Amino acid sequence: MRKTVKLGLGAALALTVSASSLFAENIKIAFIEPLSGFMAGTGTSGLHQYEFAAETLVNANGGVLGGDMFEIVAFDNKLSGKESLVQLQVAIDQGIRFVAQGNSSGIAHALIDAINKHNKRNPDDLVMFLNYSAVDPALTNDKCSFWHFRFDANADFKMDALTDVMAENEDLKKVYIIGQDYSFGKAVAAAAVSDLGNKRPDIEVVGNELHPIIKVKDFTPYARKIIASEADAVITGNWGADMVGLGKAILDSGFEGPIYTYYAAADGITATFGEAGKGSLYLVGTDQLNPPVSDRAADYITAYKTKYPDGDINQARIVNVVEMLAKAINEAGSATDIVAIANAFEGMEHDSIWGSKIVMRAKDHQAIQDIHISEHTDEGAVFDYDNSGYAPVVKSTVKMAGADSATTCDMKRP
Amino acid sequence: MSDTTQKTAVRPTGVTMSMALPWLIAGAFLLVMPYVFTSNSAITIMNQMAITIIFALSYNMLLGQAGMLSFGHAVYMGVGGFMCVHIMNYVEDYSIPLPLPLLPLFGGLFGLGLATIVGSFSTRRAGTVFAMISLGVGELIAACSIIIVAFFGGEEGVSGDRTMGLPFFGNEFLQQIDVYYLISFWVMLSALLMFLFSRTPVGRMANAVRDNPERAEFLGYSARWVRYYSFCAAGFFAGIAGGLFAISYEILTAENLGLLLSGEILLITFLGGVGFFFGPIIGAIVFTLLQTVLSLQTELWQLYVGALFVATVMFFPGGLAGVLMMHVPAIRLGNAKLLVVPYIKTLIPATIGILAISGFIEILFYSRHAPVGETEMTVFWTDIDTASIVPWIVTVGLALVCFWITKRNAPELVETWHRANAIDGGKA
Amino acid sequence: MELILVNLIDGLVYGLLLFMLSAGLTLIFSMMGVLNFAHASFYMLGAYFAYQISTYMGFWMGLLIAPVVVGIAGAGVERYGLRRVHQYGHVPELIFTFGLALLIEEFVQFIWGNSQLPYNEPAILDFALFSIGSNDIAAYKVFMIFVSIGIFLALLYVLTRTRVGMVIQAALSYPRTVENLGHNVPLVFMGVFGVGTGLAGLAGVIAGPQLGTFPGMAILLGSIVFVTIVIGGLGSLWGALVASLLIGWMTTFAASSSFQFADILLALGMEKPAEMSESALRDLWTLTLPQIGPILPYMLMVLVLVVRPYGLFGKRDA
Amino acid sequence: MTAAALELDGLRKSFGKTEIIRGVNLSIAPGERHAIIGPNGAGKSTLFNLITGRFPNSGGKVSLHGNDLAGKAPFEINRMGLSRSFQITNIFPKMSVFENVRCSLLWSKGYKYSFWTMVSKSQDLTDAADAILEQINLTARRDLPAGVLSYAEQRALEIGITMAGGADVIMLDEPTAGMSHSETDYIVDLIRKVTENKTLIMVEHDMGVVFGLADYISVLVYGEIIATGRPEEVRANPKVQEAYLGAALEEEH
Repeated sequence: MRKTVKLGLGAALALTVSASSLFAENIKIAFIEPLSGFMAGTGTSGLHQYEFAAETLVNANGGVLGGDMFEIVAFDNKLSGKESLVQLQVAIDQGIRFVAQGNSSGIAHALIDAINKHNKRNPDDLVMFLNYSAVDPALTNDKCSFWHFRFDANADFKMDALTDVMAENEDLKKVYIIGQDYSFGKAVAAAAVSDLGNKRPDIEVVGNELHPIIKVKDFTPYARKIIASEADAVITGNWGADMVGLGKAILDSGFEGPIYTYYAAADGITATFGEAGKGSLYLVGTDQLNPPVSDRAADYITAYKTKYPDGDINQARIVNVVEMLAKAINEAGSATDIVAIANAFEGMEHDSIWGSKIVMRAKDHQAIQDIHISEHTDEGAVFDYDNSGYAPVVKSTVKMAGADSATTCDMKRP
Repeated sequence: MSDTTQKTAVRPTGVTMSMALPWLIAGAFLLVMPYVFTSNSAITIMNQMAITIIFALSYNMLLGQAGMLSFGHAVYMGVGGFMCVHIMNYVEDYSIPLPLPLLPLFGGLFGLGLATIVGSFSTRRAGTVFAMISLGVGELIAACSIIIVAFFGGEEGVSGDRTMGLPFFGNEFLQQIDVYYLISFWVMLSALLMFLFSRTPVGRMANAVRDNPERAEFLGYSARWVRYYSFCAAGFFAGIAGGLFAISYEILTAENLGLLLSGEILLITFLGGVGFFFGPIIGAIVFTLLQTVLSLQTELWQLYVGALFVATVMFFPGGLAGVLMMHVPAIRLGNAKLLVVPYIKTLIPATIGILAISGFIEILFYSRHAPVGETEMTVFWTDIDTASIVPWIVTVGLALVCFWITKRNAPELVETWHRANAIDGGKA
Repeated sequence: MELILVNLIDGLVYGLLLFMLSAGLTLIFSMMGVLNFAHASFYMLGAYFAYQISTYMGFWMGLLIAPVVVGIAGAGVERYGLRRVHQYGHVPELIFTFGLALLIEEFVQFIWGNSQLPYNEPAILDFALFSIGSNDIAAYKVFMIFVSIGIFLALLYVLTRTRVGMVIQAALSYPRTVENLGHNVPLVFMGVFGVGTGLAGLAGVIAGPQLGTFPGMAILLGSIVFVTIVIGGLGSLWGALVASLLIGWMTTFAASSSFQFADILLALGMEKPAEMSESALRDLWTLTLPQIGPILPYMLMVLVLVVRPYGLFGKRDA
Repeated sequence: MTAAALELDGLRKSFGKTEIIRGVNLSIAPGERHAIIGPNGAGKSTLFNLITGRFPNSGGKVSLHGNDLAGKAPFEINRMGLSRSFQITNIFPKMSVFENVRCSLLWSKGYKYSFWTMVSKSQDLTDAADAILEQINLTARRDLPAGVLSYAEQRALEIGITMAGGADVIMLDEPTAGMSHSETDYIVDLIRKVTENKTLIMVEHDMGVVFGLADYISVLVYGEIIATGRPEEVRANPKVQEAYLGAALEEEH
């Protein structure tokens, strides 16, 4: 039985999943992610990282507000929007005010939509959404909400940083963009086209392709097309099996240039690419693990790897979420006054364990931070992924990426 | 002839108490439930159950009543739901005076509309051809949901706000409990209508076509048109379920159309039992509980659900309803009490044995995935240490002992079962 | 031109892979009437078993042992599960395999976890055999083609030249008659189920390194295999082959084409809207063929079933 | 003169290259009881299947009361007043005996595909179904699933279903096949009772039944009718004796 769910089976079966809290003094964070099904690996890994961060960075230091402890309560959303909403309701009934989610922007949209409605209809029982990795730009633009805070860089910022680096490569003449046919894939493609157009009008986008999400069995034909287009580089936002399938097909077909990706690491992907991906795969993302920026970061990773030898810190921003939430609660002086905590978040500056400064931009609740371009390699991979000897190692950094970017957010404050 | 007249005399055609009683009890039950389980999440889960009940009953109109195996029934619920969210948004944008409780009707109509189109070519044959066309159409429409963003909203779906409609007797449906009563009304109405449908000429002929389509043809009925009407009716009620989904969750996404949901409803219906009208209702309740409550308890819930399905199919092909109805003859004969003791003697050890196995699986799973050094876990309210050998031995030993007892006592149960179902019962 | 040649080869590889799955399924389907939903799950088991064996004994032993293990597991499922359910009729059988697919997926996740497995081509085949233009044709792909064709020829030999094959062929066309001829039909069923699932396992062994080894691989391929045998016609091995190749080439060429639906709309005399986001048809204007490539087989299936309910090569009603 | 109840004109059927029915001409007057006999494999059941639209014919014409049946589906033919039973019992095994009969009444009672009326509300329907149960002696089995009835009872039910719809042309395919003597007598009485004033066409092997029931007999051999006439004429026909009857009669004794 999952350790974090402290409810008795009988009580739960009786549907009285209400605020029967054994740990009333704990500040609970509802972690709503897939914990069963084919995405469970990512969900469980995120849960461990949350638990570890709460334990070592908050609770071990005496908690917040002079003694209140963080507790991560896990809810299995089965990667389903509907189930996420049911579990959100269960979480709210348990008196939980903080909801953390990040896998799938679709679910993030469903959750923030439900939270907006809940907060409007229940002004005495407010809930806050801590988005640690859903990167659809709309969440901090058209669909922005006062109750939503994003700790990851959004897809546009990442593309901005990525194209900054690409623009410096004079040999780059032709680029192929391929992605999954849904909002995120389209956002990546649109950002790539417009950023490259601004920074290097001479670069030709030789292909801009969408393929059905989680439906393609064999990526070889896409790879053939990429090679036939004589592209020098590939950009893709693919994740999971679609990333592995595409990457392997491209490499097997004899492509020599760089493949710029968002999610080609961890959860078995790094191990699967192994030697074949070396020198070809590049990742754009926040948080630098390799090489470690400080002894504190190295110690933290080592401690985590000691506790979870099969796990990886692959969503390092979780640490930032936990630390910043602790800071905001302390600043607000209350763990229940959600408006005050949200106000404390706005404009908060934080020095991340991973070396970056983080500013929570007030106008759209988007964290501004350093974005790194890493290479999949075994050289300098101090903390490897999947125990494979390989890891993304930071090659270049864009400081405070997107700090002056515009947003279409029209924040409605309470 | 006197016999016949007597028979018809005792079978009045009006609504009798015995016919109405189950419905009155169900209605009263629905009214009382929110006072027993007051939390919002409990009400949300009950709403989910009610929606699944309509959907499963609608699915059983195909599978159980008309013998059509569909792999794409979610499409009709989904399309009905999507239309309802769009209507909700129109209501909000153009201030259309539409009271919310009427919304599911529109869902039903759009479900019906889609079913009339698809049914026109899919119901020509039953069996594998129908099943595979339903799979193909389901897959096509599910794929459209990602491609046609203008209507389906892509990955993040379409959301609306149910509170923007015309207040219904002053109620704006702000809270889940308001929605609960709305859904309860619709679930009663839909279930009643679906029950009555099975009593109409088309409904009766659907059974006939299921059993023997060729014979039905030689009775003057076109099997194809009987299937078509059943299919359309099923589409209508699936659409109503979709409309209620839209009201309850205020959002529809691609998963509402997907094959996963279509497969799920097949399993739910079968788990409950396709042979009885109330079978899918039991299936919907049990599955929703497993999905929402069991999943809070263990990450392995799908393993248990899968095992439950396989066990049900292998040992109780009539589903849970079939298991319940198996006892009717014994009860009618007044022999039910004979079964009590043998049941206790076999089922209790069997249950403990199964729980012990699941405990063992949980311990195994935990010890494989737990952080290094952490060996304490809680299984069935017992704190145990996985580093020690005791819990392993206890669970395995308990399982073995319990199954041995079950096996030893099973023949007695079988024998009693035959005795209880024999006409002369225990007297012989 | 070069690209077309490359696509032909790639489509062949994918089509033959599909054939290995659909050959077993069509045998099982037409003999036992079972829509085996767990068929792709046995394919997944093949890949996982082969990975596990390859970590101890190398790829080649995995190739030899894993399909046998999968086949034995399949025969066991038939003997102790399906045979029991058989008496209840076809729908319960189908639901049984449905539940089995769920269980196998959970089993795989329980044992191997949820992540991608680093199951890769053997080093000896991990090179580009030749190139067409700048496109490499990996040696492993050629190896896949040879294995699939070998399996096809072996199947053809068994079915047309051996006694067992005659019984199976007869059972395909006249399932009831064979029973009356005194053949041990349950044993034949078990054997066919074992061989069919073993073939699926073999497909998994050789496809795992190419298409990825992860818990979702069964669902990904599951329904397309049904589509294949339905299009080909139930009970027809040749139909399964033709439909597999057809689907293989169709998806491959669709994926590598750059056809845009806007061309059709323009040809229909419609004008491209200036402000795309305002147009109700905006999704159609931007739609390309690769976007819908993987759902083309489903369209084809629906069309085939509406026009010809027994599939392209089927003789019996589906 | 009124049109024949059923008229076959040069009816043909081939399966592949084999011609099973090779030009059958037959005219059956209203109210006639006509038996078709012939050795196994003569094509009797195929002929039935051609007439009732179960198989499409390869040539020739079938008319019911002067209306051409070409291209009509079984359910359309049934609605025109032709009903049939099957050689292998063909009922609705999971439904109750009463339901079986009631379903066979629905179309003729004009319910069509209605989904706004309750079948149990219709006293008329219930009475009619019960009356038929009474007629076929199955009132005691009324609420049992049809699948659990004895063989003879299922055959009786089959006949009940066949004539319930009120068709005036009834076709019975070997109604007494596989029955004991007492069961056969029961069925023969039943057939005589329920086909009063109707046209009856039956295929039958039991010569006792044939000569007991039929007004006319046709002999079908290798897809052709070699003789048609009164029972005594057919019995006396040397061609028939040669081809079939003699052997069959020998078998009888």
